[in-house]
Amino acid sequence: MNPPHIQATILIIIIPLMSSYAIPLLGWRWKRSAYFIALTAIGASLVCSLILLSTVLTQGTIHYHLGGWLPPWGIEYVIDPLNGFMGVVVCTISFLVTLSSKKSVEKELPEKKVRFYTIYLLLFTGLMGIVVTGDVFNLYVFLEIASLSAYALIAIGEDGAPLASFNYIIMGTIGACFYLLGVGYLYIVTGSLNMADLAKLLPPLYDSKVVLIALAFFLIGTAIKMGLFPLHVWLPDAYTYAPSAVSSFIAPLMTKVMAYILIRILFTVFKPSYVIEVVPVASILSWIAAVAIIAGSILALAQRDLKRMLAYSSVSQIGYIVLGIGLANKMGLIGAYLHILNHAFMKGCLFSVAGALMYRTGRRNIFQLHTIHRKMPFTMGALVIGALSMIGIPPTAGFFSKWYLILGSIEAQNWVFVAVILASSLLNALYFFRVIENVYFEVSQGGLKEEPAGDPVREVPLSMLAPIILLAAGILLLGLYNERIISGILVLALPRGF
Amino acid sequence: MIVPYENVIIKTICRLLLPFLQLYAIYVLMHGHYSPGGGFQGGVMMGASFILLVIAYGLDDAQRRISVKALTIYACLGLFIYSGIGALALLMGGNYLDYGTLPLPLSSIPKIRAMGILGIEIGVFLGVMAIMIFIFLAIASYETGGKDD
Amino acid sequence: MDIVYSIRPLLAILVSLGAAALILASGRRPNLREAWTLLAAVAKFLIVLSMAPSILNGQVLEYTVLPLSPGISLQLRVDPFGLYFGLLASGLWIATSFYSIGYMRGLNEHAQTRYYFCFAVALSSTIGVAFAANLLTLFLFYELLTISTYPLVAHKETPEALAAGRKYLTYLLTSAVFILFSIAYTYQLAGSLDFVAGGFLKGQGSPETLRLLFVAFILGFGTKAALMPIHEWLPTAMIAPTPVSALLHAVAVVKAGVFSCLRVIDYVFGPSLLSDLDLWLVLGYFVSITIIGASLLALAQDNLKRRLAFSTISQLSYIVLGAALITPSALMGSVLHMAFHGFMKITLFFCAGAIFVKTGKENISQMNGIGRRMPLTMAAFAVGAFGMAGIPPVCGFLSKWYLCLGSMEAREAVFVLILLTSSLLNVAYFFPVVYNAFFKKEAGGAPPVREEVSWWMLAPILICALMSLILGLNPDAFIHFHQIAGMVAASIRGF
Amino acid sequence: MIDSMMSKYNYWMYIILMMIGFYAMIGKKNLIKKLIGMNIFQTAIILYYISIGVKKGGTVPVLMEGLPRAADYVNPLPHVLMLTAIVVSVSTTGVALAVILLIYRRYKTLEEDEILKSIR
Repeated sequence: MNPPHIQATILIIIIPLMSSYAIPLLGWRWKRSAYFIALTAIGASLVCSLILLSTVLTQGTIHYHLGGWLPPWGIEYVIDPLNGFMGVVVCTISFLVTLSSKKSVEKELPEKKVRFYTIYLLLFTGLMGIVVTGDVFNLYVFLEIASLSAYALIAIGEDGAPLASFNYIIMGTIGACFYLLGVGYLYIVTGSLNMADLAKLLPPLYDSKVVLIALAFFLIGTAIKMGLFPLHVWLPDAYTYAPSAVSSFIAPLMTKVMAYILIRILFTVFKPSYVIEVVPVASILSWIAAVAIIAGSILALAQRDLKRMLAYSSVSQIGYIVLGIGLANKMGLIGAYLHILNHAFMKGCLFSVAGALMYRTGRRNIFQLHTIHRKMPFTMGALVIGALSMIGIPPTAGFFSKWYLILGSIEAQNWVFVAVILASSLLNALYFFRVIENVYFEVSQGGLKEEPAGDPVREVPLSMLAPIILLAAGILLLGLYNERIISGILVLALPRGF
Repeated sequence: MIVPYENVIIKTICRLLLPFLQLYAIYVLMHGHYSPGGGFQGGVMMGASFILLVIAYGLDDAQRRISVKALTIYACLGLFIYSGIGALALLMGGNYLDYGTLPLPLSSIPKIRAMGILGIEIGVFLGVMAIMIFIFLAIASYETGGKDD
Repeated sequence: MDIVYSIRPLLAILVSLGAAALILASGRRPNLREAWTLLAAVAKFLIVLSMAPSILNGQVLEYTVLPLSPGISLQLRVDPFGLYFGLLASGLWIATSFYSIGYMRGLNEHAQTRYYFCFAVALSSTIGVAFAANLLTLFLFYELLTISTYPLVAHKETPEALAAGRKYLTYLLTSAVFILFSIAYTYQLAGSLDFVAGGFLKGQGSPETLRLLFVAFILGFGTKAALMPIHEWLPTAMIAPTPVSALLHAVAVVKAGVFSCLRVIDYVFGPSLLSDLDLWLVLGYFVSITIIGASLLALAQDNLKRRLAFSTISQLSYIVLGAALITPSALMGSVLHMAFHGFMKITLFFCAGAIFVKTGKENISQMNGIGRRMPLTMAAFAVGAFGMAGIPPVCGFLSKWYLCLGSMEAREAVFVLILLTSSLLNVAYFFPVVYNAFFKKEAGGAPPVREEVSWWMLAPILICALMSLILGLNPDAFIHFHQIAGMVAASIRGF
Repeated sequence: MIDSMMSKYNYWMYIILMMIGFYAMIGKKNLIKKLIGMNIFQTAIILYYISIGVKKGGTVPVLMEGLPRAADYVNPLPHVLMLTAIVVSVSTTGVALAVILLIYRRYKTLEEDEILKSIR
């Protein structure tokens, strides 16, 4: 019998899962309850994830056998420091974003509130499931739970949202199917689906072509799912047209969790030695990532729509994470892990700000935002902090992930990557300062003073503002305390041999 | 909009067929945990029987028999049974879905496990049935509009 | 050298950050807002001053705030050089604050809250640059300085001001890229980033690598120090309000640039490594081009502020030259020149601003006879101009003397020639201004009326001019600039 | 060569099916056709999984009297996995159909070109 703090492994999933269908039951009578149930469930998951992280850090890896069946036959949930860390990241961001979603959902989707939160919690369940599971097939199931809910959530947006969602369905299904094929190929040669078991069984088979093909399928699948350039085509439309509550939930988390899958596959299922030495997968990935960083930034420069610009910037930032993974040395990986955390905070903050702007002004065009800083000083302050972090100005969080990535690139003696990272921070500066300039300096364009119809523009309500400010403060604190996070958690989360 | 096709043969055959279909669905469910079959298959059959009803008798008639609201409750209830049994095992001190710990008045742990699985299958059955019909109704009634919420 | 742990360096940084928050909070009440500015300025200066006695006794104050990265901390250390810069910046901030209040109210500028906020943040980061104990901490504050001065440069929000702001950011962020690269590479080579008097990079890499690293460092920090040909942002940034120009030129930004250059030359590479790598002479010639070139360009400017800007570019290179010559006297001269140039240049800028506030004139050709309208202002201007040209007894003479001495010690007389030529050019571009102001008739022919600016502005002008004179006569007056500079020169090993 | 290709014919079949589905997803302009392609794609993978579980002479994997050896049964695990995959594919189809309905209601067409034209 397991003590309660071990049971948190499963509670982290079943609390949001059970709540997600409690919502429609209770929602028939009390529409308002949907938001509170969702928030409570995610809050409970957050508590569980914190318990898990502290347990993992003090007592070592947690193995949880679902239904009491031992691995490799039963499904096993494994929490190691990397998992625990990801769990806390996902829960924290989800909690803050959910907190801020109340008003914007009420405004944008007044009739669909109940179902919105049902699917929303399912998405969260899927993401958490991906994070905690230690079984490659179970991961596929959770991947599809998360993806399906994401498709549905994106489709309820405006304008081109259904089409964006459909393209996402097509691309996402291709990605998931490739992942499934990878699982199948590994199953043929090993007869196992458990990650730890696979890691034990695979090394003698590293010469086999089947294993190589399985790895290739895994890579293509996860690359599509996380929108790695040039497989990112679904991402900008999906993020742009999704309702603001959805884009500020999906943008910071979805792609990060997919990057986590990549890390798991490369460094847990396969040994680092395989992906670095036997097959140069890591270096291929890092070169693709370098292209992604530059291409994403350049595409972001060409956008006039704030959300679309942020989406392309996500494409570029995914490149950073993959670059760190591909560098496959200690500093590079730390940079990648830290960037998962930092980018989740930055994108959460920036997309929430975009949502706040939509809520009050209905505008997304960055050239129509003059004088808005007088009406919404705190929101715009958060925008500035998020933008500075994206550019990589110390002491914001974004600087430090960049710092470790540069150190990793130098350690790998790869000067092209150093140049790419540095050049991309300049490109980031170009497009983010364009926004800041438009927000803060009104005289420049002659000023666009007329108010949007309806309510006068003012600061967003507290339930939206507080998460934005917390996320912005988080960016600063993560920057200042990044060393604690690294030496306390991330160093332990590195794969063996680093 | 699916309107009833006024044909006595179809309606009659349908009426004759339905009970057997549904009975077979329940049979598949009940034997699911120790022979081929199970909650999902049974649920799909159960759902299919209602779809047949819709095709033969039209959408309005079917919706009078089973409303969207009831379907939602069935779906949620099914999933609730599933995860509820799992969580009950958790409360009894086992791992999630560890049926062996369920407080059933049976002689041996394998028997308890079998009963636990049956409970799970019933949950799946209800959920799948409701969702199948739900998807069909949602897609079939799109022309009436406003149902995409 | 005993190390004393003290929180005072952190307090010196936080006091103006706290003030910045208070300024934002009291944006609707101008009097309160400006009271915070003044209070923070005085408090900051007193805190920095309170550290002076221990430093003069040979101690070093240290404070570790938190670890930034494995092996690197956000660490503050007040050594003589840091204290020197800290004293200079915080001292001149008081003058600039008073002047700002007069200037901004005199012109009834918009967005004053943002202005004072950014000013306070900029000063915090300047002090942070001064007290940084390692390269990463320095870089952190250096970047904050860039970001916080950007709204000041673009303050007017006209298309030209915005363009200037963009140019400012483009230059400085691009240079930051070089700095970041060099810092990361230094860390990779040496495993440490802590400043050590006399350098810590010796023997840590092949000469080619170290040369490349040095070039990257100078390209990075040299942009803020406005070395030619990467100086272009500075004249363009003259579009900013005059107190900002004063801040950029005399107090914070460019001085942070040269300060960082000196830190790199003497505390990262060290004189002996520089002479091993044969880099010092190259750097000397490189900055000599700036010294002469900027002076020549200054001759061609009609806008007074632009002329002052090119003068600054030229004078900053004096400081870098002094460090490049790697002799104790030259270093002494360069450290002294940092402060002295600060006092003289701030006087000149304040005068230019005063003229603009009172008469709206910006061009030198319009300033005939202005000395009769504003005798005190123009007298102060004359003091500054004399100092720039290195004429005793104004303090500019003293630092130039040390620089010449240093070039002789380094057995490179050509630099003496360059310094003297530049002085001559200084005479050529400053004296006509003074002459025209006092001895030519005003264009309109109306009898000149005495109309000085308000005392908010006039007092800082006069005090700074007076300080330039006093420091020239007794360089140890009040705040022991001479003694501290001596300590800095003595602390560097490896000449 | 031919022998080794023929002995693995199930792989060839699934690859051919998969490519047909892939072509429809990428090449077709009609959204429903894309969806059908997606279904073919998923079915190909399901077939592949089922085929790897097959054993010559194996029987239904339910424990029976007189057949004590595991080798007498086909491998049940791929089937179980595919049961899940089928559920996933059904749900994906459901969501996709719902989205297609939304698109149709908004643009009154299912041809991608025309939709893109009307968006601009």
